[in-house]
Amino acid sequence: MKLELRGITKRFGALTANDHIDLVVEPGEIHSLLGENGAGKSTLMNVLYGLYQADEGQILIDDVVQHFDGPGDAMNAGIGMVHQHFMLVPVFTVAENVMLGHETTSFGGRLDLAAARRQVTEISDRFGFDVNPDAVVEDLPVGVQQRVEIIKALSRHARILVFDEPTAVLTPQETDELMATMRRLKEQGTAIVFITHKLREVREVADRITVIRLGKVVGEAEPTASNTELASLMVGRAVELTVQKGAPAYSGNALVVEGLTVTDAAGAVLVDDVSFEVRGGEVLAVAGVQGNGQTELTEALMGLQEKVRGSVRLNGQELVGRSVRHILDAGVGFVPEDRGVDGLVKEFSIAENLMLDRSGGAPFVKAGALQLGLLDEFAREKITEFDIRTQGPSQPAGRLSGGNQQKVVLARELSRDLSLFVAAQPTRGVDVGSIEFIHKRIIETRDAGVPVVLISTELDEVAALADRILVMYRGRIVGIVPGDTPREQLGLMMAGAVSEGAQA
Amino acid sequence: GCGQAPTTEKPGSDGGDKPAASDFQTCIVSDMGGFDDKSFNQLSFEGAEKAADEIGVKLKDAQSNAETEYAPNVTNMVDEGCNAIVTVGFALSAATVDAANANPDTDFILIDDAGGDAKPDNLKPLLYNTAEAAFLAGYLSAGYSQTGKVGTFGGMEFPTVTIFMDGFKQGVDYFNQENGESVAVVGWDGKTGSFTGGFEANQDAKTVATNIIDQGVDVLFPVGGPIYQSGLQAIKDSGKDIALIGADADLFNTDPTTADFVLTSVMKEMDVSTYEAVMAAANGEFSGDPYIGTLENEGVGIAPLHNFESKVDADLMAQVDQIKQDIIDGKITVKSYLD
Amino acid sequence: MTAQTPAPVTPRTHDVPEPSRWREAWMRVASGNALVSLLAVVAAVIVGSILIALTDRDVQAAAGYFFQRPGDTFSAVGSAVGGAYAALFRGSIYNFNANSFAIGIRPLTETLKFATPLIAAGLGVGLAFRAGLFNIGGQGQMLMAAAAAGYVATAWDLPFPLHMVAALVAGVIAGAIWGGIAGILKARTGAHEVIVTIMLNHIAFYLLAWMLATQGVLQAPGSNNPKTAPMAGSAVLPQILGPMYKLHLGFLFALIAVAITWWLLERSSLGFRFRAVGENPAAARTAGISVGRMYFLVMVIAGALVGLAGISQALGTEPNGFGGGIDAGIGFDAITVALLGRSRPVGILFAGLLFGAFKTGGFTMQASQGIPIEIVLVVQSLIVLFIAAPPLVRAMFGIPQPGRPSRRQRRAAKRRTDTTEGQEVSA
Amino acid sequence: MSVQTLQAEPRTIAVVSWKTPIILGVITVAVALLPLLAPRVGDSTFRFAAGSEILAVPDLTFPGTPAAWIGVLIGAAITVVAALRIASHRRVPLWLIALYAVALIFGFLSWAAAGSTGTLPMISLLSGALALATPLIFGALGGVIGERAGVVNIAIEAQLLAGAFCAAIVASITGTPWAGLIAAMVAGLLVALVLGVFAITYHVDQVIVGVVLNVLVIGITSFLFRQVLAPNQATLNTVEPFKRISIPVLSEIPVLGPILFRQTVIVYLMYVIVFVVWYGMYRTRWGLRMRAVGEHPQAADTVGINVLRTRYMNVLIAGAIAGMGGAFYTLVSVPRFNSEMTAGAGFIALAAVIFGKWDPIKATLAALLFGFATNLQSVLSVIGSPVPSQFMLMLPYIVTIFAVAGVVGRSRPPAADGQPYIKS
Ligand SMILES: Nc1ncnc2c1ncn2[C@@H]1O[C@H](COP(=O)(O)OP(=O)(O)OP(=O)(O)O)[C@@H](O)[C@H]1O
Ligand SMILES: Nc1ncnc2c1ncn2[C@@H]1O[C@H](COP(=O)(O)OP(=O)(O)OP(=O)(O)O)[C@@H](O)[C@H]1O
Ligand SMILES: [Mg+2]
Ligand SMILES: [Mg+2]
Repeated sequence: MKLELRGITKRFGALTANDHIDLVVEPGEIHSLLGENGAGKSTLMNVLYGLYQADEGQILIDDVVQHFDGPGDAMNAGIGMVHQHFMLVPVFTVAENVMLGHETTSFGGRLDLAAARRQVTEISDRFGFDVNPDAVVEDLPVGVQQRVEIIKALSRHARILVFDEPTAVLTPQETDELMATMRRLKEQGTAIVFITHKLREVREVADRITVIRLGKVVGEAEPTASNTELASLMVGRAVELTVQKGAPAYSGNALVVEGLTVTDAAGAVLVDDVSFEVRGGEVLAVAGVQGNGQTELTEALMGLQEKVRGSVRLNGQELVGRSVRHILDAGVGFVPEDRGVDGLVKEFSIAENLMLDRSGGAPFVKAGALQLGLLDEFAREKITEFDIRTQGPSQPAGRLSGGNQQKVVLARELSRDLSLFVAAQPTRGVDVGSIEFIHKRIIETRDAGVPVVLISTELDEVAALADRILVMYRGRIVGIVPGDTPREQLGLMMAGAVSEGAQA
Repeated sequence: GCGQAPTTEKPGSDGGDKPAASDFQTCIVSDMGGFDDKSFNQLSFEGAEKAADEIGVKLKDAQSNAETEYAPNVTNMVDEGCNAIVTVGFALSAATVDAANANPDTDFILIDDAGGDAKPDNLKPLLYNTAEAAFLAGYLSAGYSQTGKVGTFGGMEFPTVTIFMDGFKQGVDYFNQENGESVAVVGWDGKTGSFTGGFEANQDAKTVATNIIDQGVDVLFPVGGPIYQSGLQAIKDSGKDIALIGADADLFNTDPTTADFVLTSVMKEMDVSTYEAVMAAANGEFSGDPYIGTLENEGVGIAPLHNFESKVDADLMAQVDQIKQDIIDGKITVKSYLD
Repeated sequence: MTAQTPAPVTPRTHDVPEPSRWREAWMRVASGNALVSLLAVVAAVIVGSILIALTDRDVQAAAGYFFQRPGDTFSAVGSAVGGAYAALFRGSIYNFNANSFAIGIRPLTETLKFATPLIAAGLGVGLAFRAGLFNIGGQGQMLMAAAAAGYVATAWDLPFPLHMVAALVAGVIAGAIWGGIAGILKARTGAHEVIVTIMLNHIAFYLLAWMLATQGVLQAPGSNNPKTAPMAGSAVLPQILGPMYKLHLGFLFALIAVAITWWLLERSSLGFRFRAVGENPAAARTAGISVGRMYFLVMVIAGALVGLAGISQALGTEPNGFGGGIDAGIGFDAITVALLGRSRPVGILFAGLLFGAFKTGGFTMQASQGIPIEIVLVVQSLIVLFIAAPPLVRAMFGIPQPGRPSRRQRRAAKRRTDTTEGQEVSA
Repeated sequence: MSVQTLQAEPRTIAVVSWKTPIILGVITVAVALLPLLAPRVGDSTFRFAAGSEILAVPDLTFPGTPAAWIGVLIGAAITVVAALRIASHRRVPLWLIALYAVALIFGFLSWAAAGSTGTLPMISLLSGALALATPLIFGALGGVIGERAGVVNIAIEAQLLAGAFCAAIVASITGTPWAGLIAAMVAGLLVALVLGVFAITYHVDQVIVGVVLNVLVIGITSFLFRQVLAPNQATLNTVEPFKRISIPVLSEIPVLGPILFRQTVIVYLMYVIVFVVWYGMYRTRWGLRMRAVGEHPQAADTVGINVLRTRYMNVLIAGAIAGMGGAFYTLVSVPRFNSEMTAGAGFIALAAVIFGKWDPIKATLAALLFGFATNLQSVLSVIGSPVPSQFMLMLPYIVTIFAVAGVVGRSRPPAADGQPYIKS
């Protein structure tokens, strides 16, 4: 089916998220949408999917004007969507998620789960997915969850498929598999809209590229365009895509982890007997597919995990068994993986968020009282230093865009005297311009002699920052390799392949 | 919608040429039970209302929903220009004493409490030694019982509640002693017993009643405002032939649905004594001396058997009458907290 | 590559037709909170009036011959409703029937007296709310505080200010303990505070009932009634406006509690941590704040504040001795007060004053007009509901919704899209 | 480069939690203190017959204190077994805990009833528990459904009370309890509708609406009770209640029959509704969509489910069910309405919802536990217990706290519970 958007305009209050956007996607075409954070890509797709009502403009499918009052109408018209944030009910099984909204039922409204299972198996066989229809979604790795999203769309016979940042959380292998799936869908005549921040993928799979900035279409590009060209088109200025970084200058500080094992409440081992060392002045990147124990590793370093065995010594001081407060006081800076949940109190102002981990004492608390004047001054300073785009220090953090929220967290963590810096996914979902800035700050921290542990699923980021790379798979260390290890090898290791000479 | 409009002016709007007594404003304040408790609030209300009607004024009433509302309710009545204020229940004692001290020109009638040691003269306590009447009911029940077990339970463990249960138990014990029998009282042993934890007639109260019935009693004496309804319902549910004894009012009259079940009621004649106290005040004969209702002055008593006339031995009734006389004569002493 | 040069950043505010100045002013008033709050009160009062009118005997009688003399019905409605609200005002603010100002103003002092425990308990509930906990345990905390204060005030023998302070401290500690139990169970075992506080209410109720029925604990010596002896004069909260008015020192304590709670929440490190835990416990934990300890501490402080309400009842409002109902439902009223005050100390102060006025006025309304005091509950709860739903109030009174184009603008916008669509389709 | 893949499945390390044996131990010691510190002489008699079955189980009589010790010893033995299992990294099976509970309750009852003239009526102990639990179960089901759909229902108390009120009036006027039952459902539904309008349509904080609705309904029913019902008691507030119906055959089953199958129609309806809600929640389209909008409303929205309509529908169903529970007060317990007669049952039902982890069966069991503890204290005080009545009356609440803190612990509500769904 052919999709055409004509003059779509969507406003949120005073903000125009989409400004007369035109877009045509032919059957059997993969059309890529590019744009920085907040450019309006997701909004456009939500309009297409009936989640938002456009203020102006039209949606045409096979040249017929459509009216979508809700996603139900869009689905009936043959549109399917794989959302940026998965739209799966975590406590449901795969089959339940797939059938939700178009359930087949037998007598008395009884769910026909058998039929749903059959459908899941059938589609998963067709595309070579390995998905168990009875698995509970929250137990599944993200890659599989995404396949569930695709199965959901296909089970509704979608002929136009929208993928909104589908690769943000995938391994290179999984990304390749997804590309293959997209190509197969395309061969079957499906029209595909593909949104991503990763330029390499665009060039690999897209047939056409449309760039959106500040809600407007600013241009079209061929898949042959260079990364630099695409990046500057997106952001509106030249972007340095590589970080300038010298050889590590080791300092005396050191983090020594020995035999670290983390289990969950039920006893499942999440981090399995992990040992490594990070010296001051170097960046150790922990690479791996999401869900292989990296998150739990950082949380164990921070004292956020309950069942931890083994030893974590920072400059000789044991951290296992100590409280989070104590570990923070020992000079550990921490950027949590999920900033919205663990990093920020969204209802709090920027200033309040900047003092969140120093709420117990100096400098912002004296004799139990908050030093609001001092805090305000500090916040203004950091807003300037970290280029946080905001109306002022009293604006609630939740109102900032994703990238700016991330900068608030970084500003907080980097404004203490650090003896260790742990950053998990510091640039997830952040646009090219902000990435540039965040990377620069991480390297500055390293160059100040602080050991840095960087968790990232993003191989480009790992390659740009790491002095050494530790690859994790199923809670264990597959190997520790030099920072310039080729991404193909890393990709294999992330899938659990042990190679010789892996200890760097 | 289309009834007949009154042709005369509303009564009361014609003002000042009535006898002086008609200006004697009568008022009443309830405790947390409310005036529709089929029990002592309601009886006092009826007495006060009868007096007010006779005087020719409209009774002003205030219902209290919380402990802290007693004082404001009483004070407000004073502010409303009441001449006599009836306050119902020991809980209102402090508030009433306070108001009486502050307003020496107003007459206060306090039900169920003596008003403490320094009782002002413009406060008349009305007290009832219901143990005496409950004694008779206990004797009667013990004689009536075929199963040798009679039961009682209360709302909450208040003296105004347990005085009934106490008298009842003493009556049963006296029966055993006189007749060499061993009728047992379920639900009160003289010190502890069964309580529903509140005065709501609901499933909690009904379950307590059911549990007592389950012990094989054939007389049930629930003490505490509306909880007799739960008792009655439990009796009906059991399908057994169990007699109910009312407390405060004659249930046969106040709640006709009990007619087939009520053996007798232990009556606290609050309507009468309240009426008399108010009338005395209206006629300028108010005295602060406490009134204590007893069998002798008929301030307490047991109700007629009504439908149970035929089921109760005439002999037994004769004994009950004799015991009543003995209590009045002081030959039998009934113990209660009022001693 | 068919790229355009990157456009400069332009503000993306779309233009709205310039509204007239008159309209603008009206919109500002209409979108303000004050007007909506006022209208919420008006709406609640109207509903209350309807209930009063419908159930008034005179109105019913007059309505019986409505078609003969409708005027009678209206005047009966008028006198029923008017009388009710006049009494409400007379009972809560100023008694215009009084001979002197000193007497006339007494209702206002009564209002302040009744507001005292509502404010204190409201603070306790509101504070817990801010830390993300729903403290339904006000009743139990008040009862235990009253019991402890009552014990000290009846059993001990100390000179005046000392005795009062000792009773006060005992009560505050008891309230804090009763709140703290829920807090520590939540922190240690994860037991839901809603369940625990509900259960603790009942336990406190029966515990106090036992104390009141036991000689040597709380029962007045020589008495059989479940009531305490009068509080010793040296422990009673003094009446701050002299013997004519019952307003007692508890009111000042409540005001101080408002100030302290405000400081605690808005200006102190502890309050900062409470709020952080309340808004996002995960982020608070990551930032080194011990969530469990905050739950415990906030329930201790909340219990102490609610305890102050219990103390004010026992030592101030009912100094002649109290029984098992000394909480007077304030533990639950406090939830409404806290919600109406948006869990902000100053908001709670005003909500407490409003509810105190309703309560006080309700007595007069009942005494002089024979209207059951429960009508006050109805009006109060409607006020809270309406204030919480400004769009509903706006809709009821036909005021434009802010942030939403007025009907005229919407119609204009619709015309625009209709025409563009028409063009497209015809094209 | 030789490549080999890490194949091993993730490991599991058995977790050792000593919580269960510790709590069992504490309770055992507490119960053991009773016969130790206050030994009582005499026999205890347990009665298992209701009096009218064809096959009656005979009474059992034990010497009280020794029987109490036997119960305690069995409990202690199970505690040791539990500790050993934990030490060897095995789970403590649920049946063992159930056995433990039975043993200790037996021990406690033997001690408490020793020397009493009364017998321990096991049947009425349990059937009374069922009766006490019935309105709580209805209320809890209403709570479970609402919260599973994402709307916190603090207004259970209001729904119960409104149900009781309307049931009484309508049953009095029409003369049939069936009409009253329907009126109760409608009343609960109307309260739920107000909850829905404010919480779903106007996004008002659901806790606020719930709390306020409770106050509002208490106010309205008490006001109308005094102004309208009390003066017209005979016509408006005198109900012909539902009769008990013995189900043939089933009611003759020893022990269970008299407990479960000699009840009123509302109790039978409860059995059906508990089953229907459980089945519906996990097996039908209705349940799938209800849970979807409560867990992840946006996900439901993106597959074309109308979130707001689904929430409304479930909130209304929940209200009708809770309203039915209200009918129990005036159509079964007592044949008339009294103000505030639900006396906080809605809050107990709310506790059962959380205690039961938002599951219809578990919430039902929680309500039954509460009913059992309530009736246990009542039965014990009837047969004569040495403990003051006020402490006996505390029993159900203490049991609940122990159960919640000791056994249940953290409970996770549906993810979107309490969050309004706001679309652009
Ligand atoms: N529901 C909403 N209400 C108000 N503003 C919104 C809403 N959703 C999005 N926006 C705003 O609209 C703009 C476009 O957002 P959108 O999510 O479409 O960006 P995007 O291009 O998908 O960004 P990203 O690359 O980060 O996913 C942003 O500035 C955002 O702040
Ligand atoms: N309902 C809303 N009201 C106001 N602003 C909103 C709303 N929803 C989203 N936003 C705005 O949307 C922006 C975030 O948009 P978006 O979700 O595209 O960010 P993002 O960069 O993709 O972050 P992330 O990757 O973490 O989701 C913020 O500016 C936020 O203020
Ligand atoms: Mg997006
Ligand atoms: Mg994004």
